[in-house]
Amino acid sequence: MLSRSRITLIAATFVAGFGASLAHADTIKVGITLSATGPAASLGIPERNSVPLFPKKIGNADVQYIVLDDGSDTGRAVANTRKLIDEDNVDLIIGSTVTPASLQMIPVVVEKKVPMIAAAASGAIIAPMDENKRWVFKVPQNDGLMADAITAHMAKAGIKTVGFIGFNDAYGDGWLAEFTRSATAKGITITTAEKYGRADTTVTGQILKIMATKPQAVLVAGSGTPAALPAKTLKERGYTGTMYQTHGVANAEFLKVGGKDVEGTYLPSGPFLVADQLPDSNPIKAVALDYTKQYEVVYGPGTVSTFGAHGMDTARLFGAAAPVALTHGKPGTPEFRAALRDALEGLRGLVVDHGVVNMSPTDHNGFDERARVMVQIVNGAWKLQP
Amino acid sequence: MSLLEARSVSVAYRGVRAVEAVSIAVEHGEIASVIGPNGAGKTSLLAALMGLIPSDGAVIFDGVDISRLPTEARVARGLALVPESRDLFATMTVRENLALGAYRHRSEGAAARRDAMEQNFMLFPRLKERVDQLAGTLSGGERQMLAMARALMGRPRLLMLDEPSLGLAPLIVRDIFCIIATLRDSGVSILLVEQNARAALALSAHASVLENGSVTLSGDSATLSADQRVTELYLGAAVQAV
Amino acid sequence: MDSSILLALIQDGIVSGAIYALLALALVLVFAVTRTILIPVGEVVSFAALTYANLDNGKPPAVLILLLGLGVAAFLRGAIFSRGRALIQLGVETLIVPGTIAFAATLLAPLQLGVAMNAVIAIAVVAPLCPLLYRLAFAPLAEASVLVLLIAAVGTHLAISGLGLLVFGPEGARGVPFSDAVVQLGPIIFPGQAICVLAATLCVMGGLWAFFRFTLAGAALRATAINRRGARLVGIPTENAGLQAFWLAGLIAAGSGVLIAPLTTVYYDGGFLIGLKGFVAAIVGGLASYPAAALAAILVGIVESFSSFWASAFKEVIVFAGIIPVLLWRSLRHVSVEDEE
Amino acid sequence: MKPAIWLALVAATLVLPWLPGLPLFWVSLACQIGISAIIAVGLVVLTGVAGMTSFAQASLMGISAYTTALITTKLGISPWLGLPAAMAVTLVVAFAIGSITLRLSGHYLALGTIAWSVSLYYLYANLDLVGRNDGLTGIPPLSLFGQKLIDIRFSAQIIGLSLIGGMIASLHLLDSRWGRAMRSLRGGAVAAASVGVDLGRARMLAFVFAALMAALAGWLFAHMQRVVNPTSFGLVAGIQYLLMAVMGGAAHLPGALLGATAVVLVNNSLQDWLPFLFGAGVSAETIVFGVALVLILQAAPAGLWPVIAPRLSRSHRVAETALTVQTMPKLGAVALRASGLQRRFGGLVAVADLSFTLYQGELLGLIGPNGAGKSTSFNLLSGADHPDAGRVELAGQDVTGCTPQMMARRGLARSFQHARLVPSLSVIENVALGAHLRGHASPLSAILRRDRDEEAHIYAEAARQLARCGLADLADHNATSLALGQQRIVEIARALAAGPSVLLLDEPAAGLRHGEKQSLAALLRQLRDEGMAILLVEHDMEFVMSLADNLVVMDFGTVIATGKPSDVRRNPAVIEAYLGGVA
Repeated sequence: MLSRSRITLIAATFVAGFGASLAHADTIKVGITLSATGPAASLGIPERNSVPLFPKKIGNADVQYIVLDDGSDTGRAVANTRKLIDEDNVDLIIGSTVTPASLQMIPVVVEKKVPMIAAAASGAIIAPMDENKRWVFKVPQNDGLMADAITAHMAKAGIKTVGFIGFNDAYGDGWLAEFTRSATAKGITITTAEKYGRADTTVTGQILKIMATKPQAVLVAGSGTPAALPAKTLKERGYTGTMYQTHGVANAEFLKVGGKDVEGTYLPSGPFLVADQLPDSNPIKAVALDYTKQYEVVYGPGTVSTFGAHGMDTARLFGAAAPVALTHGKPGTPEFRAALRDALEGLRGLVVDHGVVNMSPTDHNGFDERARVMVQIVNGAWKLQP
Repeated sequence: MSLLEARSVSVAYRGVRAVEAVSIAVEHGEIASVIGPNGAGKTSLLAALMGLIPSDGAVIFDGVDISRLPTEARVARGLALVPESRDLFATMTVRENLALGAYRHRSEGAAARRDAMEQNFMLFPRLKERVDQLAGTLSGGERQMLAMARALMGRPRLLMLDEPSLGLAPLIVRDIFCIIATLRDSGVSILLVEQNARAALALSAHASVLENGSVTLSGDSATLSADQRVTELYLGAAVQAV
Repeated sequence: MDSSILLALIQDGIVSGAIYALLALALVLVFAVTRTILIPVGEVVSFAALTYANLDNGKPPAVLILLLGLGVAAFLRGAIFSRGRALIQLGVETLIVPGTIAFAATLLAPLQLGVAMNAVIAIAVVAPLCPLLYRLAFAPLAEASVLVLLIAAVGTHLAISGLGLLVFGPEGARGVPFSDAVVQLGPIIFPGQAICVLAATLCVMGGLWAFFRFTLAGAALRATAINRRGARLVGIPTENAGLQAFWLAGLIAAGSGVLIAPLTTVYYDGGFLIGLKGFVAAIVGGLASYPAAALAAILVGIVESFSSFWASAFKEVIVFAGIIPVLLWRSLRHVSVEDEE
Repeated sequence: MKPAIWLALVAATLVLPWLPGLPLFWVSLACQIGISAIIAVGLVVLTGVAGMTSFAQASLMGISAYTTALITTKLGISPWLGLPAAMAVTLVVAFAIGSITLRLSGHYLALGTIAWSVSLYYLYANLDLVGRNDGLTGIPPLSLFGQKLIDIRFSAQIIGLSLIGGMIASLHLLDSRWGRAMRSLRGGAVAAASVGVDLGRARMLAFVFAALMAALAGWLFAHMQRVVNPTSFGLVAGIQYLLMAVMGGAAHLPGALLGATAVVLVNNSLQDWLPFLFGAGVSAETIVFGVALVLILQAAPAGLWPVIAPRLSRSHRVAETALTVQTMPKLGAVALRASGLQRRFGGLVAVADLSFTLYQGELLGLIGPNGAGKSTSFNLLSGADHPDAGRVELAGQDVTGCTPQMMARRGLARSFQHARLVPSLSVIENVALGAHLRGHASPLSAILRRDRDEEAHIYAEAARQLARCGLADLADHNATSLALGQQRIVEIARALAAGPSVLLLDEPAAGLRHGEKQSLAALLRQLRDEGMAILLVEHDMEFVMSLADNLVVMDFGTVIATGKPSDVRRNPAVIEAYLGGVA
């Protein structure tokens, strides 16, 4: 199964790379650049792993996916984008995994008038909407949406003071900005905002600083296993307040590394993370479980992650918009690309792994509250909070 | 059979042939010398004999072809070189330098090393005074002595000396040449490479003249000393004091 | 800031500093003998930490593939140039030793013999990577300039960290502490692991000091570092000296990796920054003096700890900008007439 | 290179991107290569030529990119005005960074640049002014006559022209008196200082020049990408540029382009064919790239360029007339006077008490047994070392504590016991380095080629001194290919090219053949007769006895005898101490 999907992919790459002119007229080419190596690899790898599950045919048109790795590096992401557009003549760009890379890709896709679906989180990629960002869409939930979920939860729990510690990169930055905005609106005070590095071996200094300000709760804004270190240090130093994490930690490795130190932690997440706990009435449940099943057939039980689901969602947007676009022009033409962009912007009520999408000219993410849930870590597992 | 025989040794260095098909021999228990002006290829020849730089041709030591062996294997067979640059371990003490000189006998233990050291101090009494001083702080003459003593610690069968008199005051040069003679008398075979042709010819039994990478003259030293070409070319430049 | 925070920060800084100190020692050693700035030392730390952390799942360590692969590659590369006894030695070092280690590790890992055994296995399977890298990448460049060796080290780092991603995956892991004991001294808490780190650092330092000071093998290594030609002339096989230095560095770095594995989450590429700080300490210590490097490492750890308390966003700025005056002071004190190439 | 070749290159740059049928992606690769190559050109000057390893070029590039991004987005100024602004800001910052960092030597310097690189990265990432980690977006593209040059082919043209400009500027700079000074930093710094080259300025010049190259690249980058954020300017990027320069051949300008091309193309093509080898799910690019890098370095440690191209010898226009002969001070005037010099090293007294006077037109020999303190004395007199007590006067002025550069400015020149020639310069260039202080052209005028007449005169002077020393036919040889004795003579020629009135020679006869010694003696006599004051430290008794007018004999750091050679030879103290009674 795995090998066959690889072969398909390789064949697609081959045709794309060496025989652009040979390609069938009704072939939609999709260029993908993801961070399969480098600091964001833990997000990029499951995203890339979802590619073999993407639709191979849309209507009568074949779809070719050309996957490149940008190593979490902006320069390579931009070069990949140019390569995909100029060399492979793709109709859609998917990527990248990280925000800075995605931001730098925007001028290229705008110049070439090729729509782009980013798999990075920051709201800055699609907002404020302007002439350039018209061409850009984004699948992960805006940080703001998630931040609002946390502050709402805090307000309900009567938490008035929060200490913040986040990555010293675009992810931590974006979260600090959104969380500050949301907390201020709810009258929650941020006692101190600390930064740490993904590869830091100790955060004792930051944690001591936070604990000196005596907050009722602490929010850790990091992604993947590195987000466990502040939690561990907090426990080690005897912190007893409530702990929050962000949706960036939603994978199995985090639970494993965090162990008992992250027990009881709250975090917002896409509903995908707890799809099996959703009520059957929730339309997301069926979509999400379907993807989970497909993914785990290929990669083994327990391997699926929310990041892979973001990857899948890019294909779901594309899969829904492409049939509309095909009625407006042949793949490979400017008309088709413009139509694809318009169709993406016109998506309404589309159910994806992480929520329900309602695009609009001002909102190219399209998620509402249905795209987030609060989750608590209970007994080393994710537990949906009512 | 000669102790050391170099057969048609050539060295190419950065595309320039520094040594061209040189053949020399050192007999058991004698001093052989190679004389020649600076840049003639003397140092390259010694480096090739020692295996420090790649070379063509054959080097036979005590009947065995050693020309493919690495330097440490040649040292283990009893070759030793005191290079022009001394190559001491500058930030180690005199004692440590000497101890490392006996590296090839490292299995013999510390006591044997101490005895060997004492023997060397008889030849070079000044080193004994400075035994705990760092090698880098020694004067030029003392460094030369230490370099020789370090080589002798390995109890070599053939000692090769590259310009032992270079940069030394006449008084010390005289001492050094005395020591070389003493060593010969104690049974060490010596290959002496010198610019100071007069001194070298006076000491050695056989000699070769190296010019532009080739041997132009060779024979026993007495004959060479009388050779008019040698006299004109080199003896005019020799240090007067010896 | 009260005194308990102050003490906690100092303690935290010393523990980080101890790890940097170990790496600084390894870097100084390798540089002194081979003039190579061993950037991949960070990967060795990461790999050992990840291997140690993963050993509690009872499976043979994944890094064995890398060990055997590099061994075969080193053998093939070396086999072109060596024959006879050298070839046998090469075969032993690149095939038999890694093979035996791999065999033993495969046998022992599932038995779950406890943290001490896991630590030994992790060090035993990761440390030999270092000498294999020496054979593959650096020994053929022994005569090249420091700059070229540095770039070769960068290349090695890239290749090895890429392999690390394949072997270990992108996510971090964390090891079981050696000791759960907590020693309370007045207001300061000393977790058992921190004490282990400090004790191990002191032992390694003492051991290295004794090795270099009192053994002929140690003296030979130092001699090679001081004057390579001189070392060859007294019969020291200097290529082996490079190999020895890489062996020692591998052991030290792998040991450091095992030491930090329980302290923090380690990633396949997480060692780079740790190695960089060890490098900072090594250079501040002059790339020659072991005690100075160790002291500088502790200093870096403490500065880092305090700046993460006061201005965490600018921690790296403070640490790295802060070393410039120190460098200036060192550079002015150590007047070199001619820059080394 | 000939102007025609440059013109052809310019024409090619303007035409090639618009070639019909040329895949656009190739053009964008060329842009990437071009921008990298511009930085690598700077690194060739800084690292390959001047021997200073820098990891901070990407950070300096960032300063320029952020500057132009800020003023064009926030102030709405034309991107074209962004260039001078970005260059100016980078210049100031580079100067500030350089004045702190360039005092570092060797590995300290390399680490210093790492420190700047990491620090600046986190500064960019945490400053609101430059948009923190997300950076600045919406940077306008370059425009011409109101037309936005958004097409990548315009970018390719502009980048290509910039690269050509940068290469020409580098070539011109390297082929000038400052170029020689920068080359001397690698392996010949001490010698250069002895003829008055201001090493600090030469280092700063190389650093600032490389920074300006990075600035040019940064400006192009900002307006081509139209988005900037810190990730492009971190340590990893800095390492990447250094890697390009080293892989291409850090000592050669074309190596910069070659290295950039190789790295970009290899990276790009790996993406194409690696999936066929390892399957699409494996990211093996960094692995293969790392292995390839190591293998290439093992095959070609000096980089790729020297493998594919032979070493070109630089040709120089030589004027009819040399530099004007400088007037010598009056015959018999005091040239150099040492009084009561003392120098200790720890407990060891190297020089206890040294006093003597050297007059114009005198040849004075300084002799003594090994360890008598001759070398230390020589260093004290030439400014390489400073006395603990006592006084050195040069032409009546107190110069105690002066640096070698200051000594050179006051007319003193020296040779070295171990010949110190600049390895990357030819024989005549080494001699021309000696005339550094006699030229006045600034680096800028060198870049603009306004220094040609002066250079021709300097080369004429160098040729004259070489001929005088009997080495005219070796002028274009590589300095290090000469025999040791000849290298010593080149040093004397270099010292003479400085136009000195006092000449200090450290064992010039060591390693010379008999005939060579005789011609050296003849040259020294001639110089003395022209009024030069010469101090000769020598071991070769015969040589010095027959040559010197007067002798100073030292032992244990003190003067034990002075006088005419014939008297000294008979002095019992000298015989005892020096010759051990054998002479």
